[in-house]
Amino acid sequence: MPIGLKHFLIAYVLAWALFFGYLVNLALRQKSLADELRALKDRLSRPDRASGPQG
Amino acid sequence: MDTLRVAAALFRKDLLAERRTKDVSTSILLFGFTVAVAFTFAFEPTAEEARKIAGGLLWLAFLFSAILGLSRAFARETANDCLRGLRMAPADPGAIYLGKLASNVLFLVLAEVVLLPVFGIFFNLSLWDRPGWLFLILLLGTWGLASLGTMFSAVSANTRMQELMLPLLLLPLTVPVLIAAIECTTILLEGRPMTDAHLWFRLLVGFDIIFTVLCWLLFSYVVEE
Amino acid sequence: MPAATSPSPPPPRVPGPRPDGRGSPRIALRRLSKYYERFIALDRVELTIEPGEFVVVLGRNGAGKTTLLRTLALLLSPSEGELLFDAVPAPALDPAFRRRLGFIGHETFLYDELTAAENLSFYAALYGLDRPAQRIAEVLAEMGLEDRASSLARNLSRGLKQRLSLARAWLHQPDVLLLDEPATGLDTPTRSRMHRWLAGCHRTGRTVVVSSHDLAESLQPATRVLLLEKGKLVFDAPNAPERLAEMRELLEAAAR
Amino acid sequence: MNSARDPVAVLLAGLSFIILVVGFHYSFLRAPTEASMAMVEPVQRIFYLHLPSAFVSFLGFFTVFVASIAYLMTRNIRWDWLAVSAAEVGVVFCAAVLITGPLWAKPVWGIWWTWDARLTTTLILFLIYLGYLMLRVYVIEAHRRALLAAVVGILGFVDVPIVYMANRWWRTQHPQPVIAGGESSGLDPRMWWGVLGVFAGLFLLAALLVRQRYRLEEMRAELIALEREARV
Repeated sequence: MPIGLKHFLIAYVLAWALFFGYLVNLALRQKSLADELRALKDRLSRPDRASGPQG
Repeated sequence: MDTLRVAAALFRKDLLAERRTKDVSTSILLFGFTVAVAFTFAFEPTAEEARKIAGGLLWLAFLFSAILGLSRAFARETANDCLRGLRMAPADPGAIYLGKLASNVLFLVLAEVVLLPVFGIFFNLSLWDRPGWLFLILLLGTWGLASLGTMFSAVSANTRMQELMLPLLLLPLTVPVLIAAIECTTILLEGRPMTDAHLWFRLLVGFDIIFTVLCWLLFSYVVEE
Repeated sequence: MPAATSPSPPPPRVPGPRPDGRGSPRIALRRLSKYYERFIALDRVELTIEPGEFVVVLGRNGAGKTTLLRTLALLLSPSEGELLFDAVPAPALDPAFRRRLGFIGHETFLYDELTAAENLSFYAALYGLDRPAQRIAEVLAEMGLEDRASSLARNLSRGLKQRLSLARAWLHQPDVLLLDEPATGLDTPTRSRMHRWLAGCHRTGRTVVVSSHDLAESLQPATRVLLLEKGKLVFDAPNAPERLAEMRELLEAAAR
Repeated sequence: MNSARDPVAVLLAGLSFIILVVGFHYSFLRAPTEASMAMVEPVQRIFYLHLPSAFVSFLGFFTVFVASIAYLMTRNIRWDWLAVSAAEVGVVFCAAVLITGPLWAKPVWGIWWTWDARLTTTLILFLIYLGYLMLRVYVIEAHRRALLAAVVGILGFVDVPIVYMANRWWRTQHPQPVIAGGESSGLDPRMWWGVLGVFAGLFLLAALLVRQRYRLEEMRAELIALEREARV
């Protein structure tokens, strides 16, 4: 009957949740930026819009 | 030397402006006084306890009022875009830092000297037994707070949320100064020989010199646009 | 404010000859750009200003005039490209070089809580002038501010502040005067007085760069006219009266 | 998602996983039980996550310091991207240190927290770099942000040893609340294998995180440059 098994589990679970949470957070942020980039590139490659409002 | 000339000019300018408006020193004094009063409600110490904790209370009050005073002092340079005028001066911008630091240390120490008797009365402290040492502690501790404080008041002037950024940056970095100044003050108040504090004095002097030189060298990046 | 309201005579003293006979520096911008995140303040500006030119920079608000002037004053570092003074890149210049520049921005750079004379003596100390008291008296007289020497900067009118600001920038007799919309908020007599004074500076061989969003106002003494539009230098020509119509058209097109 | 198409990220993740498995194998099964710690056996193993995390976070802050100096010297914005990435990852690992520490201390020392030099310095380190990240949030313009952050990154790191010294001297002058045996005192050499293994694994994990965070900055810059060209 180990003393503090609870503490041990909590520590490991929390630490790994933190690392993976951050990794997932980064991936999500990358994805939304990538979407934004793609949308912008699409809009720029379309000839009618490419020249923009000042053309 | 250009640096010294510009720093001295800025220092004299701050003295003149402060003599006229007194806005930095009044804000420090009023705030410090209010904190002192608030502390008396929080603690009702016996004379002996008071000697133990008064160093901490004193420096916390100085720290909070310094934060207030430092941002007011830098606001003087940002009004009317004066900082750009200063940057036109033919010297490294580090000179601006040195001048500002000198006037900040002076204002803070003066305000602290006025606040000390207030604490002395409120907490029944005998502060004036060794005035020379007391003044040395005040000077070194305040210089430490102001060295980074002047720098960060310029840093936070560039941000939205200035009022938040200054304490957020300053507090963790000045922990060594606070510890050392509090320890020195406590040793003084408890009437112990000042040789007990030599380690702390060394730390204060080291901190002050390291950060004054570093901030002086790095200041040009803070005001660069 | 007698000097401001009366159609004033030419300034009492034209700016004197250069103390040490040195010339103004030749200023060059090489594909210089300045970005603020998405915003392009200056877009690959290619420009050489010869010593002694009087340049007027036109353009509507947000066209990049302020950015250009601040860049020339060494207050802004470009995002791309270079700025050269006499072929020396700006980052390599000695801080003492700033002595040769005088700058007037949108704001006055004056301390409200100091008097006019105190402001000037502060700046005199920054520049390490030899006989500051004498020089301050001279400059105050030149700007018609003698009787305002002991008023707080806070209490001066917009026009007087602008003149004091001019005195501040002129204190150390720079080789290059950079003025960012100096005429804004001034009444016509003060304005023409200022332009006459600038023309005087120009006659002593100094380089003057003035920005403005009003075509008619500042053209007379200019030798060269630039037009900025969305950060681009779209027009650059000697100031010739016969091209006035063309310039006006461009400026109006830009304003649309 | 994104990382699936990125061989370096996959490699880092895979290596990190393998080394961590080996490291924890050593930590849990091979390392001997310290005699004084036998009472609190499983909790003692928190140490194998705690200490390597501390190493990694410190390494992250050191990277911020180096990258900040490099940015000021070269003015290459990529150093700033590295600095912010390392700072964020450092703060994440520092948070792990601050979470696991008290969870270890409670059963072993009987208290959650003690103001000993190492603990206090870690906490202050955490606050300094939190301030660094906050500052970055509140400066809008990239050039300014990079400059100010670099200055804080340098000052903050120089401060760390001074904070540590101040706290150590402070503690030696005051009675210790607990018998803070100190984690590294008399560490069995076989325990080091576990610590080093986990450290290597976490280091690779941190490298992966820094890389992904850096990529984020890169993409953001690309987006801004495109928007600038398009004048949107």
